[in-house]
Amino acid sequence: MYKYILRRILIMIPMLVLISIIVFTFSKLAPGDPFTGEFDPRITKDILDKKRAMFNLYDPPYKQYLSWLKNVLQGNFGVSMRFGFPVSDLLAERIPNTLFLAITSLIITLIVSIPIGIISARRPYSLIDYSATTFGFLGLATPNFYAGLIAIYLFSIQFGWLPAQGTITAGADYTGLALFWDKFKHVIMPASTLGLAQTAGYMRYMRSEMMEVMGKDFIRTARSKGMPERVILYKHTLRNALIPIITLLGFEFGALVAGAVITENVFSWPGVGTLFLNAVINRDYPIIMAINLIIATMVLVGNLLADIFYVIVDPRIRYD
Amino acid sequence: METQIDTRHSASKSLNKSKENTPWRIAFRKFKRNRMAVLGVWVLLIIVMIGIFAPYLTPHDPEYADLLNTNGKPDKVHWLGTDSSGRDIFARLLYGSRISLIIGFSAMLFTIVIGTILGSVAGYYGGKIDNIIMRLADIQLNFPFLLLVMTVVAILKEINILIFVSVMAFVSWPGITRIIRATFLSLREQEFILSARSIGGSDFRIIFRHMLPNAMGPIIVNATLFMAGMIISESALSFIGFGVPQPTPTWGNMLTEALSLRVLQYEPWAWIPPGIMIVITVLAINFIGDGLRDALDPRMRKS
Amino acid sequence: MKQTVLVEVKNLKKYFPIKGGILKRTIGHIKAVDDVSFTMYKGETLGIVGESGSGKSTMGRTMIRLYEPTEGEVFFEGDNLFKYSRKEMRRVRKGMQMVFQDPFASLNPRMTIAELIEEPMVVHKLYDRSERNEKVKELLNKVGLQAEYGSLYPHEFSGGQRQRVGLARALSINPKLIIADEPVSALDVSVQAQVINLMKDLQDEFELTYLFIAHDLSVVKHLSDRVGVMYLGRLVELANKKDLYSGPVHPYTQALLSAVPVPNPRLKKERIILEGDIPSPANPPSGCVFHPRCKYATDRCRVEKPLWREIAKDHYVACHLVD
Amino acid sequence: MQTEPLLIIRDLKTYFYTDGKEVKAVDGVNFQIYKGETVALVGESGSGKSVTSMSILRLIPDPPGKIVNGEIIFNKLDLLKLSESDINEIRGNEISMIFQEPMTSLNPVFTIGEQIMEGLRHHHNLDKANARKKAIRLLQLVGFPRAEDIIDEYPHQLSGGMRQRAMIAMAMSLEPKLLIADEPTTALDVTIQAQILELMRDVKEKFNTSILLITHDLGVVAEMADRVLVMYGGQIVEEGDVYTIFESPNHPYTKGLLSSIPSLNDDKDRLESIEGTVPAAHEFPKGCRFAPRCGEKKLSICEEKLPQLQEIGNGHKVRCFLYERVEA
Amino acid sequence: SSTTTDEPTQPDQTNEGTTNDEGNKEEATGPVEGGTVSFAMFSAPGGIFNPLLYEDAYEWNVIGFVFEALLEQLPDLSYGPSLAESWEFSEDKRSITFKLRKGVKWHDGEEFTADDVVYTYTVLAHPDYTGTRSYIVEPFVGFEEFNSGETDTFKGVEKIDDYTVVFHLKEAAPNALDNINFPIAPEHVYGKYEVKDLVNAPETKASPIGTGPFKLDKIVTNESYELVRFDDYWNGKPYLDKIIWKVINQDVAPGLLKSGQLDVMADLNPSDVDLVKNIEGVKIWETPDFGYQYMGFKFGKLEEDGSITPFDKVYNDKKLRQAMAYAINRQGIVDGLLKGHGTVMNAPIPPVSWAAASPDQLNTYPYDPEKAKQLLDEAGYKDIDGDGFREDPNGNKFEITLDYPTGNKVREKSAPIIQQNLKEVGINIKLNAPRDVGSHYDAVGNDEVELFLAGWGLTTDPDPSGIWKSTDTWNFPRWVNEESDRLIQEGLSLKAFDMDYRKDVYVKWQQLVNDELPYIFLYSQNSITAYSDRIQNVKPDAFGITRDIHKWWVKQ
Ligand SMILES: Nc1ncnc2c1ncn2[C@@H]1O[C@H](COP(=O)(O)OP(=O)(O)OP(=O)(O)O)[C@@H](O)[C@H]1O
Ligand SMILES: Nc1ncnc2c1ncn2[C@@H]1O[C@H](COP(=O)(O)OP(=O)(O)OP(=O)(O)O)[C@@H](O)[C@H]1O
Ligand SMILES: [Mg+2]
Ligand SMILES: [Mg+2]
Repeated sequence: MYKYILRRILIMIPMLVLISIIVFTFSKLAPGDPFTGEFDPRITKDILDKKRAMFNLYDPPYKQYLSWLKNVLQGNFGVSMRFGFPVSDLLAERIPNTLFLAITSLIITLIVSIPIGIISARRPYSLIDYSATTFGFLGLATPNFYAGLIAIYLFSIQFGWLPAQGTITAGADYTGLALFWDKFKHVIMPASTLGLAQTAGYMRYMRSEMMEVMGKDFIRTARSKGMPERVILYKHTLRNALIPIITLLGFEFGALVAGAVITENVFSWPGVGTLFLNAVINRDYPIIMAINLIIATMVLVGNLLADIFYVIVDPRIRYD
Repeated sequence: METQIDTRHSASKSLNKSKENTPWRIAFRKFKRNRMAVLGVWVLLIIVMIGIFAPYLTPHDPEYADLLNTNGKPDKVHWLGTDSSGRDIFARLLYGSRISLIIGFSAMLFTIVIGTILGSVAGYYGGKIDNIIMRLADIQLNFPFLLLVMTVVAILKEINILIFVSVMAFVSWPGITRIIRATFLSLREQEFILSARSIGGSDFRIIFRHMLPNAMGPIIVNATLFMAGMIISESALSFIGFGVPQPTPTWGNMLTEALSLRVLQYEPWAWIPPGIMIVITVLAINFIGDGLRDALDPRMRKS
Repeated sequence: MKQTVLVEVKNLKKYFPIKGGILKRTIGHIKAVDDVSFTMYKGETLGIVGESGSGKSTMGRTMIRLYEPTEGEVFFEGDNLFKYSRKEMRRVRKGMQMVFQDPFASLNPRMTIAELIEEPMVVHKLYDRSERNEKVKELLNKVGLQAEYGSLYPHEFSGGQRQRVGLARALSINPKLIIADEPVSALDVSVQAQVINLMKDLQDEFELTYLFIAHDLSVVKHLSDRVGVMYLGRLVELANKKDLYSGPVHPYTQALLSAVPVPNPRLKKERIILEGDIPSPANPPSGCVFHPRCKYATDRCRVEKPLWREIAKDHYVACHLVD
Repeated sequence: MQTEPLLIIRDLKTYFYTDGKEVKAVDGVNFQIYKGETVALVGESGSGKSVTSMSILRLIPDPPGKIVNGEIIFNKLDLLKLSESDINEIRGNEISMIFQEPMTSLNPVFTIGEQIMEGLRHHHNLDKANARKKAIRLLQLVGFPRAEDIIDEYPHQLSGGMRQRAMIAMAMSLEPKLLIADEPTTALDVTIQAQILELMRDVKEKFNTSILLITHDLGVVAEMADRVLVMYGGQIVEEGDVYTIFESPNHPYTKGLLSSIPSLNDDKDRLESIEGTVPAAHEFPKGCRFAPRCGEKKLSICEEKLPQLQEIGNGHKVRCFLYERVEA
Repeated sequence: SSTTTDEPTQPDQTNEGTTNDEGNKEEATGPVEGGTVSFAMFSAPGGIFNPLLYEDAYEWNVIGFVFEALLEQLPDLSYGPSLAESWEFSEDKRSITFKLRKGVKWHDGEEFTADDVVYTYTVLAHPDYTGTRSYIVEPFVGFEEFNSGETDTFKGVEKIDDYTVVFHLKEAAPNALDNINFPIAPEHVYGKYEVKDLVNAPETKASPIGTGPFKLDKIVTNESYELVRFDDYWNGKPYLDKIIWKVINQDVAPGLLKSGQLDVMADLNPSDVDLVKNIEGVKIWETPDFGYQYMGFKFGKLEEDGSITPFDKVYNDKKLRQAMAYAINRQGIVDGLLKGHGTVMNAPIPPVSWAAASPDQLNTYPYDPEKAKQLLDEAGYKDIDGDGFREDPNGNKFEITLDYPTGNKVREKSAPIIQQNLKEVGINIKLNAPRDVGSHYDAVGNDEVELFLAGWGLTTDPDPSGIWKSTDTWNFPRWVNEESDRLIQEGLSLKAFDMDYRKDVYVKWQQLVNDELPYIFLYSQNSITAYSDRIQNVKPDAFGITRDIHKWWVKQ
């Protein structure tokens, strides 16, 4: 197992290199550079050229890439051309926020979708099932920026229950439990909107997975042993139904981070999504590269984690 | 086991109604029994009609900006008011169904074509080709969709619907490819494929005559769901400024154009209609997809 | 009776790679067929029995190159099949056809019966359209189905009827050899007999040669002239039906025969109950593959592979005990 | 030899409702099982064997299935009238089942031990350690020399035969009075089948359990059964002790069946065969369900009316007009 | 000189503004101490809170209350004292002597002295300086020598004593003060660092030390920035306890204003004004802006060697350009898209500037399609083939491509309207899909477009050099006109120290541009601020509402 994980991690390296080459090519293909949009006429071309030279923008692209790669191998993601700060500092500010958002979203998704999925699988074509289905489809069909806006309108402005923007209350200086509660109130709305489609999807998926497993022979075996319904549902069925869900989860992370671009925008959530959006617009390629690399790594690690979880829930799978 | 039993009713009985018993017709009958799916078809049909006959349904040009009447309230002339550039929202809604459906449909078609070709080649031949295609897909899957579209759109000098759609297809082929490959992989082991090979059938024949028709189920189902997803994606891209540019109306950019709390609260006519159209269309397509899944899924043949 | 040789299989091997790890590298082999040699004569039925996973299907498929062999040669009417290019091979397939075990999976559900039966003729560009139609009707009649059934789809048929369609399809291009891979195993008992009878009739009429694969020893006995027994990818015994059933030599054949339940409540026969389970073909036991379950096994059996020898006329066996 | 039936089934009807069709999977089945005897239920695929057996423990999936009529009296209790929790007390405890597919009948994500112990702990309130001890004993009983290891292994680590033995250990763990074995060896190889049948005989002797053995292999029937029930089209068409059925079968279907099996011992050139196919359960003929396939002796009434199961002597019952003593 | 509009700039402009509630009714109770005011900004600051290095307007939002310059620009655009009590030009106008204010304390208690001034301007000229503001000191004597490393000291700034500093300029310039006024950084804090490391100094990223009324106290990065009052502020202890800048989505902000989660919001969307106006307890302050939007024509290509190769385009014909100006409903755009919160522009100096030509001095090109058609007919552009579009005088089809960037929503919306307007008079415009700002200006800068939309944000001085001289990099149209160049030069001459003379020159220049139309000037959008009436003592002016923020107080 450990050897397997190690191998998987090693194999990520060439993948990441390839990804970085592609991203680099893309960002070099895009016209302009971070200084194109900055044309304060008092800032003469010479000043800009000096800055461009500072970032080696006049080197041939392959050289730029190689020096970037060399730096990354030494753990240095370079300096943002736009902000002048080390990219790693910028990311360190934002990644925790995005992770917090994404993980909360994932938790909400699971907390909501799995039980509802189970209930609708247990009573298919019941009122609950139909309501869940309707909600599910609505969730799938509502663009999440709109869901976010409507949520802000309702819960923040009309009812005043939840804060609309940011991660914590500015100037409140909460500590301990109050801080936690404050953060929770801030994250709940963006996290739910971010996970809206996922929640809906998982719910449908859970339902069909549960129904499928319920039809399996071994459930009949468990029934024939006189196991109560509760045991059959939560022990025998659920564990099997969760297996494919876990695979999905592995892929989910990348999607969440991508979706975060939009949600972060609506909720002014200071995460990597908005940073990335701006970096793309500004051609701040050290940031683009770093974020892509990190997302790719997260996706790869997500897949790896999914595989590891897989082993935990499904004894049929063994890696060695 | 049940499969056997169900089909055991003697062939002679069904002789006279043979034309009704092609596998497609059976699926069709099953589909017809799914009320939500049929409703979905009707709704979609109506929306398509709206798109086709838009010029006859409204006298307004959806791109004509009347600067004297921006953010107008609904009235007898502009049934749903006007947008911030003074364009008739109702007209944009009607014409928008054209563009949104065209985008959804052609992005889906592009993707399906790429996905089917790559997926079937990978699934049928396996080995090195499979490995290469799947590695590519893995790498591609590592770029979240939105991020990739953003990057690609930023590079391109010009965006029109065709290019937009190609970009969407270009970044979304891996999902479909995987599904089709998986279908082909499992089909490849089926005895009827071996049988086709044992009579000396060529690869071409096997892929097109035997495998593809049997893979149509998953392909169609995924195609519908994918189309729904594309309509949503277009609106999301519009939101971050990478969608189909104005003045071309799409539901997505209509929705984002009307994106502010003011509009949300005081000008519901500007956002509810495109919002509802997106939701209804996506719902309809999803229901159709669901219905198709049930109708085409061989596992469901039991009953 | 001296007969002409139709097929000669020499040292046929088929290993499936076991892929593992993320690189999908080959980390081992399933020795599905491991050094098998035998001869088939024109017009005979050679039965192959053996337990599940012993490599019967793989052998049948590799013989006609549905799987590329790992090693060995197969001569069909004197020509080495493995020398042909893929394209030539497609042409040669005319002479050898296959009937599959699962009547539900072996017919393309999206084609009509007529299309299915016609397809081999289309592939080999035989006859024109109307001739083919005629031929399809004729074949349907031959296998005992009404000609009108041609326009129906497989799902509208019962298992027995489908197996008939499978036979008609195989017969449509006048093959010399038919490999029947458990053609009746999936059928109901009362229908099984219909198909077996039909196969016999067709053999007589078309001078077919059958390789008849099954795990039901009584069915094999009924249909075959000679019978081979497979165990873990190898042939352990091959002989005339009479010799094999009345005087099995290999301990495995003996156990197999004794294990068959006989539909006679009064006959309480003495069983050889084998210990243990069949090992995995991925790492077969050393020496004689049967030795872990063989109560006569000696030290020699554990280390030395027994040779495939003719111990009596037309009676081959691979066992150290018969020296 | 028998005194009092352990299980009595009266006029059991189990129907399925799918696609607007009514499928009469089991349509008026009557029989008894006595203590300590092995009753074989034979019949072709789709004849309703499994549905009959699953009806006993009320394992019919509802929807689409429903037991529409009948009584299932076990130990003077009508199982069909019990509450869900009461029937759970019977299941596994008094009556247990093993199924045809050893590959899919065990939950792949739990160890063999967990699955055996689950029943023990639930029904007998054993603690973990005792349940484990008992499970190991059971595994040894079904012929696992390394029971201590096997108990912690997962189903996929075992071969088909081993899984079926584990299933038997599980079924016997609570020493049930009745064991229902639905085609327990169909998926297994002959040599392994021999092991399992041997084991079932052992176990039966040890616990004096009655067995309802479902199979379509007449060889297995001849070997194992005391009494035989032959099913066709959702009904029992013939019933009798094993010798009667094999030596003097009366129903044309039973006869046909017996003569269509190739035997190791005789060398017929052609097999007798029953023409036609088994009718689908939703389109039975109006009269006798075997009538369309029945050979020479068919009477005109056969196509008109459904014959009743009649006793024609010493526990031998047949559902055929040829043997109907009292014309209805 | 000028800056781009594509980033909001720090407001430095003037002129009368309007509020919806004229005059602040002072509460009878008088000012009380304490309270917090929260400001909204729509994008997170980059995070360089150092006056020497900051890059974007959002950063300035935060440190604008922390740092102060030598001079303060007054509502009438003239300069008044701040850290410098007085200043004096030499005879030749090439030296300026600043007398610094005594007793000014940095936030850490240190005394502000001439060393800080010298330090600030020396860093800007330093060879290792990583920021972009070296242009401030470029006009200083000795810049080149110091910047190239030839000399160790910067001769341009000279400390006379602790409270006297002299700036030496290479040339006299009437707009010198405007060019050189710059926030002063403390030497005792930043002097510890090598110039090249300044960007990573802790005092750059957080806890900057300034002389202003508020200290930056707490940062929740990219989210909120909390300033607390500086008790020893030289101009009097501020009343407010805290000012919090919050990063907030622009679409959501008006709602938060309503729910009281926000007190001040600048850059209100014109279409939201009516909504916000109706919110109880919210006031609106609206003032014209120096920035403007335009549609430019590309006349040529700027070559590597600095020369310009002219293009041969239909729109080289002045009549065509003028016809286009008549054809575009610019007032309609202001009324429809800006809801009237803006003005139509006709020349490159916005009406709010003291140097602006009055409307009667210019051709205002009112919306007049008929006039446009007439001009086009006269110039020989006629629809010959009857497709509704005019052909050029040679009878060839013509089509002009219009490029525009995303980002500014109103500008984005105006592009299709321009196309539609021009179509109505028979001019065929091909609208390229909008591109993000970077790509757009890359294409514009590389002269790869025909028509393009863009905008300028200007500082208060009317000097157009930088964007209007033929050789300027930012002369996007590549418009070459000797007369224009001459007038621009004249505007900076010694004579131009006379304001009236200078204005005359600029009026002439505006008339020239107004006639030649290398741009079609579109509109100037007002800047609109909404703020809570909880805040007392607000003195709105052309620069917004934050002047004398230390005198603000809130009703508890
Ligand atoms: N395509 C394949 N890839 C990998 N392994 C295979 C493949 N086909 C068969 N095998 C393996 O080869 C061995 C022999 O299989 P084969 O199907 O030939 O056995 P068989 O005797 O026909 O069994 P059965 O009676 O179950 O059909 C088995 O262990 C099987 O798992
Ligand atoms: N879940 C179900 N839904 C619908 N019909 C069913 C279901 N289960 C069984 N049936 C029907 O009941 C009839 C009897 O099936 P049953 O499984 O009892 O046959 P069997 O005799 O056990 O056959 P086999 O030998 O194949 O196991 C069949 O016609 C089948 O179609
Ligand atoms: Mg096989
Ligand atoms: Mg059954």
